[in-house]
Amino acid sequence: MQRIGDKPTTRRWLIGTGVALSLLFLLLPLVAIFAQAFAEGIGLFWENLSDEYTLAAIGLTLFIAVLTIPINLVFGVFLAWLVTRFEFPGRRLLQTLIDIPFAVSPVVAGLVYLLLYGRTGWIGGWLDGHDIQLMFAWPGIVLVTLFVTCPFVARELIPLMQAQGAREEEAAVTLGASGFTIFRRVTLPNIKWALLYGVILTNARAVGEFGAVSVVSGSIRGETNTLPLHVELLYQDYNTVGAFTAAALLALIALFTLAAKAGLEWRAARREEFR
Amino acid sequence: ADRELLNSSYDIARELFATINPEFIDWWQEQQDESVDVKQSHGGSSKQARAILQGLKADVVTFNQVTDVDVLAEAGLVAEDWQQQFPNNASPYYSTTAFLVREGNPNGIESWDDLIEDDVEIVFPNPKTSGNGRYTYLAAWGYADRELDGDEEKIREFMKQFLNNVKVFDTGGRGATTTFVERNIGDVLISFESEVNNIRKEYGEDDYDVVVPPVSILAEFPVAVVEQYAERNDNLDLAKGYLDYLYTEEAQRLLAGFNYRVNDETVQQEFADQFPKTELLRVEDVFGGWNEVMDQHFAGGGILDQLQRR
Amino acid sequence: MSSTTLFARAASKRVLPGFGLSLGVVLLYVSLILLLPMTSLIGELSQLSLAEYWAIISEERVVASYTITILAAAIAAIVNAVFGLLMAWVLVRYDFPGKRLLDALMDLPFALPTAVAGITLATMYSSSGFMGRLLAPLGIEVAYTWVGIALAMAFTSIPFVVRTVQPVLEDLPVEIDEAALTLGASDGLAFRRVILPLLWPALVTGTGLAFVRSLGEFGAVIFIAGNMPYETEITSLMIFVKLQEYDYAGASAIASVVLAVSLLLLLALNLWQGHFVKRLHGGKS
Amino acid sequence: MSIRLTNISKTFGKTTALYPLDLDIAEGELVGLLGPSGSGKTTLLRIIAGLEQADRGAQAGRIHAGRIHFGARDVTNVHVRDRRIGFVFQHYALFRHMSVFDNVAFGLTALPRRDRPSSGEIRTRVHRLLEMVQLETFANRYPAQLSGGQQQRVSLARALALKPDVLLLDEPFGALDAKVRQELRRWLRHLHDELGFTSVFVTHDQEEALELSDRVVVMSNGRIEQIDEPDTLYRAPANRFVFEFLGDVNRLEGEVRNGILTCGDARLAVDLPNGHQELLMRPHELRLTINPSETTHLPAIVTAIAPVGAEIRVELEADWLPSPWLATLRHADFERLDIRRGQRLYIELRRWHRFDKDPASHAGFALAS
Amino acid sequence: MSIRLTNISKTFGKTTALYPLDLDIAEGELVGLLGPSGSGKTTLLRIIAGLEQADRGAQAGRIHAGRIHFGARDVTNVHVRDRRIGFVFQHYALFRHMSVFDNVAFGLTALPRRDRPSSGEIRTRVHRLLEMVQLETFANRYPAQLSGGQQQRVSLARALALKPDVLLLDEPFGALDAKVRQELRRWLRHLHDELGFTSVFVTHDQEEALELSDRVVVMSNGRIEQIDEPDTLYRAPANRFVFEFLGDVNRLEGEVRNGILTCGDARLAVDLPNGHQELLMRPHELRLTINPSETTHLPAIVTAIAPVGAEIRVELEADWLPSPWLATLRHADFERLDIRRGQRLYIELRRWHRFDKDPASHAGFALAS
Ligand SMILES: Nc1ncnc2c1ncn2[C@@H]1O[C@H](COP(=O)(O)OP(=O)(O)OP(=O)(O)O)[C@@H](O)[C@H]1O
Ligand SMILES: Nc1ncnc2c1ncn2[C@@H]1O[C@H](COP(=O)(O)OP(=O)(O)OP(=O)(O)O)[C@@H](O)[C@H]1O
Ligand SMILES: [Mg+2]
Ligand SMILES: [Mg+2]
Ligand SMILES: O=S(=O)([O-])[O-]
Repeated sequence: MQRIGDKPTTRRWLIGTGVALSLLFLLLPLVAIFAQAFAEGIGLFWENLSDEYTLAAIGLTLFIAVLTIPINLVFGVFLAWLVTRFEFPGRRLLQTLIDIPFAVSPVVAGLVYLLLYGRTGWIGGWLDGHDIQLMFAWPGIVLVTLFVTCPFVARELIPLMQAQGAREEEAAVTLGASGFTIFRRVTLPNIKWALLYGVILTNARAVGEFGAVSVVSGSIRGETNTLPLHVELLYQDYNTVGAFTAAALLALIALFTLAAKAGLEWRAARREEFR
Repeated sequence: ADRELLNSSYDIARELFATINPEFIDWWQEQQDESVDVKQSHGGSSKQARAILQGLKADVVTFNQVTDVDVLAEAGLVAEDWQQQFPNNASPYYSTTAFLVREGNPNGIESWDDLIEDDVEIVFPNPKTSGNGRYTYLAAWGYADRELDGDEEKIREFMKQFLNNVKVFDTGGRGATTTFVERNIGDVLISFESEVNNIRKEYGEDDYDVVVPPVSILAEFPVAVVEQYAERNDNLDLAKGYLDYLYTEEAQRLLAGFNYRVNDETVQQEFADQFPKTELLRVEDVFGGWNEVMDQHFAGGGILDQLQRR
Repeated sequence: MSSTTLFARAASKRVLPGFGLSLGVVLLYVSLILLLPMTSLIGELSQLSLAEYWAIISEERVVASYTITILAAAIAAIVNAVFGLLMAWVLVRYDFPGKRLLDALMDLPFALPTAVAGITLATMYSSSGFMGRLLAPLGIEVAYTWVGIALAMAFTSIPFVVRTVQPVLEDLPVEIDEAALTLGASDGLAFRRVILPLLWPALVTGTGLAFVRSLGEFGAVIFIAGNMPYETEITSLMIFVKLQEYDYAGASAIASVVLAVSLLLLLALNLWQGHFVKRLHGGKS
Repeated sequence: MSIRLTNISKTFGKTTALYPLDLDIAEGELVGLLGPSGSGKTTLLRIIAGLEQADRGAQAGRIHAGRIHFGARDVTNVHVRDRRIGFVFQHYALFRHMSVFDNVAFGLTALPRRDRPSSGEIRTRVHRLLEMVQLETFANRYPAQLSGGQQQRVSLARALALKPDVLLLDEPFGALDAKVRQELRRWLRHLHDELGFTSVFVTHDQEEALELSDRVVVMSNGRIEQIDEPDTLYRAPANRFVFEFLGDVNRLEGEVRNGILTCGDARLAVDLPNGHQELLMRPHELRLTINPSETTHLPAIVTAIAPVGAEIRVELEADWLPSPWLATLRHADFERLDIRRGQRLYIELRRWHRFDKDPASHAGFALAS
Repeated sequence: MSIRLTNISKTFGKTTALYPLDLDIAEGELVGLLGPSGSGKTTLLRIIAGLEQADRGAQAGRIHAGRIHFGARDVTNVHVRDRRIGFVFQHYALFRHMSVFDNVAFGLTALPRRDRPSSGEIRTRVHRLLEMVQLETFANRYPAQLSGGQQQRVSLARALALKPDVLLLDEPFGALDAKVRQELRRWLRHLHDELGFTSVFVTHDQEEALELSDRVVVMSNGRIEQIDEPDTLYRAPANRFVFEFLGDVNRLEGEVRNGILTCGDARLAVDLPNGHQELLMRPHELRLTINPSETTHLPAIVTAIAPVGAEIRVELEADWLPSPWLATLRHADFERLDIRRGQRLYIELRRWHRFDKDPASHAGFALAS
């Protein structure tokens, strides 16, 4: 097979440059995080890790992710089903709308929530009157996390479902299947990898969001302090090793995410070959 | 615990209150026979005030800027006469701005006019985003005002040079410290005296020297009860008790241990050699009050912006 | 509401089930989570007169921040375009040991919290950091200069170009290469005249997304920026400053500028791409 | 189950896919929908299935909405799910993640619990179906592991599992190799005859439509051009479109004067009124001779020869011909004439066809052969 | 330019796509590579083009590496770029982002500056090419705005722009409609004859190979089965594979004893030695009669009738037949016999074929027809 750029020298040069640059720009920062975390030995690393407030931050962060993911999963599936399986006025607009979180800077995202649900906001005022606290409590963190992560699942599903078309679902209808049966037995198996991929991305962002959460969290230690906020707090507090320990934890979650994604892709590729 | 108190504080006070809170809890237990718990929320002092405005239900605030409490007072969350409710303008401890220089003070920096030399690189946080930075700016201005007899033209010239020597403007005190210490940038770091001493302790007494200029500014650390919320939380007495505690000899000693200056005479004497005598200018005296300062100097297009224009 | 009846009629005889339910769920969610909060931004803005609005967004220091942000974002986007294209090519066209790991690594910037990326990059590239010390003798200063801003922006938006170009490159049939070769084209010419134009839409889209993302980036940039007024202050910092001053309206005003630019750019990208795709995949002349 | 469509039409936005049309299909019939791309075949089939909704009266600017009956039952507003149809999709639309067995069993397992057969019975029924489509041994394979023809048979078994009243197939063999296509075609015909349901299939391949259907519906541009049995269709096309669409056509245009059609140096005695005339002929309606006859003088040169199966295809050109003609000969005739490329021969017409502007007119003329 | 392949073989990993083979193609010839899927046609064509490298000696475990000559020039190690070939891809592989004009001009504009014609000359040449493929008016369109047949013609013009010595086409019409395919086929034949280059094309369609080629190379499983002219190929297939591949086949197996082949209640007088025998017949080699003849007793029942063009296809079944037979009749015969479905008839054989295990043996028997 003859392809462009197949000459061994071209090949070697391009791969070499690509690998070198990737290592420099991507791998090195990762190494730096761990180097800093272990700078003062593993003992201090452990000590920092088992700090009461670090543990609380880990707990809160996971709690937020666990709440956010299913909600955006359901939303993403409904949205993808809607825009890929039906024609209706406003379909394109809807698709553009869900890109808003990409265009909005996270700090601004936090701000708009604060303005709305904060004590002086028009909904927040009413809520405050009824002693309901959204901002500076976990519901507020969930809300902004929902905002910043809402496009991920849908963005994975829409191109795939568009490419797959509605044929199999139509076939299922002609065979008398009900809506839920169609989804569970025909659609879901076809999109499950993309769905998982969307979940992984949502998770990564939900766990790592800083700007938006920082605005609405109130940073009450042990209560509304998420892991990324905790990194900042420790860092501000001259606890560099502690900060990088928490950062290393987040980096580990990131690495796990990447591994899971790569694993999924690999599986998908293998299934593709198998077909 | 029977009751919970939330203290909203500035971001670098984490260790401080981590030390004070357990002592207070014991103290309260002794006095009132009630077990309580104190929660801490830390962030930039302005950000914390904003959060409270928007509904963060803190019972007390322990800030590093008077203006941030004023904002709460304006909104009616804090009593209007809050500065009268506790001694010393409701400021249980205070500090001033001081210099951290590298070992042996190679540039021979002793006072503010040493900072406008051409070859001096300064690091301090952005006055726009940091109270810490604002105090530094005001201290320099106050010094110049005194030395130049209030000739505004010349003061501005002085300040221009001063700002010109700034190498990096971080958003907060911590960022500036990192820049100076870990990234090895600049000849002098300007911050609260308390901070500067802490840093020296943290990063090596041998590598840095602290210089307290003969003239500087008085930085008050105001405290207040957020009455509206405390009342709602049924915590009025507890909140007041907490702040009262900060004035006890026991607490003042703890504060001094963190390099804050205090008014308790016994403690003052104990720590006398730690705090060099300095003349401390008051914002009210030099600038006429915080409102004037904010309007004239730090607002968009104000004097600070004018000075920094290239 | 008339639009409801319009939807209802269009939906009355759909073959696949779930239109009503999906539409309901999606509209509810989009309204509550996306649109409602955005109205508060408009509410804030409405407190400003036009003149005030203009004064805030055209203030000298803010304008300087636009210039810096846009320039740095543009440089980051262009760097990413080149790097992304190279990586997409290497990952799609060649096989080599470690390729899978390299591929996975491309997503790191998305998975890593930006604040973590920010402090890490600042630590690495400061004059005492590993990279800083390496570059200092060459007279290259990264941290606390616009180079640092561009670097942080580039880092956080690396995946955009790679991940948009990669699938398009994968889908290019071998025959395209072969056709060019049988017609006597050299590798360089074939790449320039045949491959690149076909990747163009994806490349531009990816670069555009990277640019938009860079415009709004705060966490990663702020640590390495130096934040010198008129020199290394980014627009997100200006918003942050306004917030510190309890000036919500001012913050909203500046945010609205960034938002408008971002949305316009996204829209333009969408339209342009639609036009391009139409030419490649049919539609009347 | 018979199918009756009355006044069915369909527009997509501004394009009209189907103009109002009626169609009757008898019980047990196998009907082919034949037409060029875009003629509306798929749309019509999907409307029968209920996968597409025909225009309502108001939308179509007409007073009476179209209706669809299956037997005596009006199914116009019945959902696909309840129409009791089996649908076979062009690209099979098999469930990729299910085994062949599960694909075929899907309809049965999707029944509401009270109607659902026991799993044992489902197994028996699926195996009977797989036997019928000769895929017993493939039950555990996945669609990706089957050839196109096998996939299509699975798709058929799946559609038949619920014993539909009506079987609808959209280009069932369109994606298959010529060889496989032919086999499957014959096999479908048998299956249909055996099980006796009513079937409608779409194709754009004339040969397929003619070979497989009891009756063929020829469509073009959203209209039905002719409905007839294959034989009739071929012999008596309703109009020029149908004639041209059903096979290769040779065209002769010229001026008729006093019973003689002239075109360049070609001459032909015809029984037609004076004026401009156009005659059409199929390749097998040409005969080649060494000498011109009294009534026909159509000289031509052989430009290409290709033996294909039992026939030889000969391409002919002449000055008076704007585009080449095609003739098919039997081997015997071919050898008798000893035809070589470049040779000059004379063409005789066994039969010709003529269509007036009037769409319903087909005039033919046949020579005793 | 003649093409000569010697000792060419190709393996992909463990699969052998081509066993060592030789092939000679004369200057100006139009040769078709015909075979079932996976038989190695594409691989062979791509090796000729230089898009694929044939095995080197060592790899193939042989001493002498294969060689490819174009005329007297050894091109074995010449890069595609420099082989002076034109290649037409099955799915056209047009550059989607270029207009028709730019596509055709690509090769010319890609020439090194010193060889490149002036832009005026390029324009003239491209327009001449577009005229040749009858697409003058489409110069400014984009590929997506063309039909499949038009795209394929652009692809051809593009391949011809550099005046290649050799034109190679991989299933050039595979993706096209039956009707368009036939037209384009004839058009290609003319073009080839006119321009006189050497052409090799790949197809898996027997009809296409037979109709289009001067000589056909029949391949199966990486080997060449036969190289011959279409007529010879059809009449004298080298082996059973070729015979079966080139058309429909009816099969009769039985025991021969004393010149009589018996199979169930079927009997047939044959001049063959005793033992098990298998006879093969094409559909047009069957004749249907009302009564059995003296020498032949092959009763069968008509199970399907389909008129297709000039012929009628009749499907026949019988107890003694494991799978149905297919006969093609002329309309006249069909009407004379008045054939209906379910009718019982007798089959006579005009001709039959027999292949021994020995690959080169083809024995035939023909009745005077
Ligand atoms: N969903 C749709 N939206 C818009 N137009 C459509 C739609 N489906 C079909 N059409 C149009 O309706 C007309 C008839 O299409 P249809 O698919 O029925 O044709 P067909 O005869 O099946 O053609 P083919 O042989 O290409 O499948 C075409 O002009 C087509 O473009
Ligand atoms: N790049 C490749 N890698 C591995 N095997 C290959 C490759 N290309 C072809 N083969 C194998 O070589 C054999 C011949 O393939 P080739 O494509 O030449 O067949 P073909 O006759 O063109 O078939 P088709 O009619 O399906 O195009 C097949 O078994 C095929 O699987
Ligand atoms: Mg169709
Ligand atoms: Mg092939
Ligand atoms: O943390 S400060 O805001 O005081 O710099």
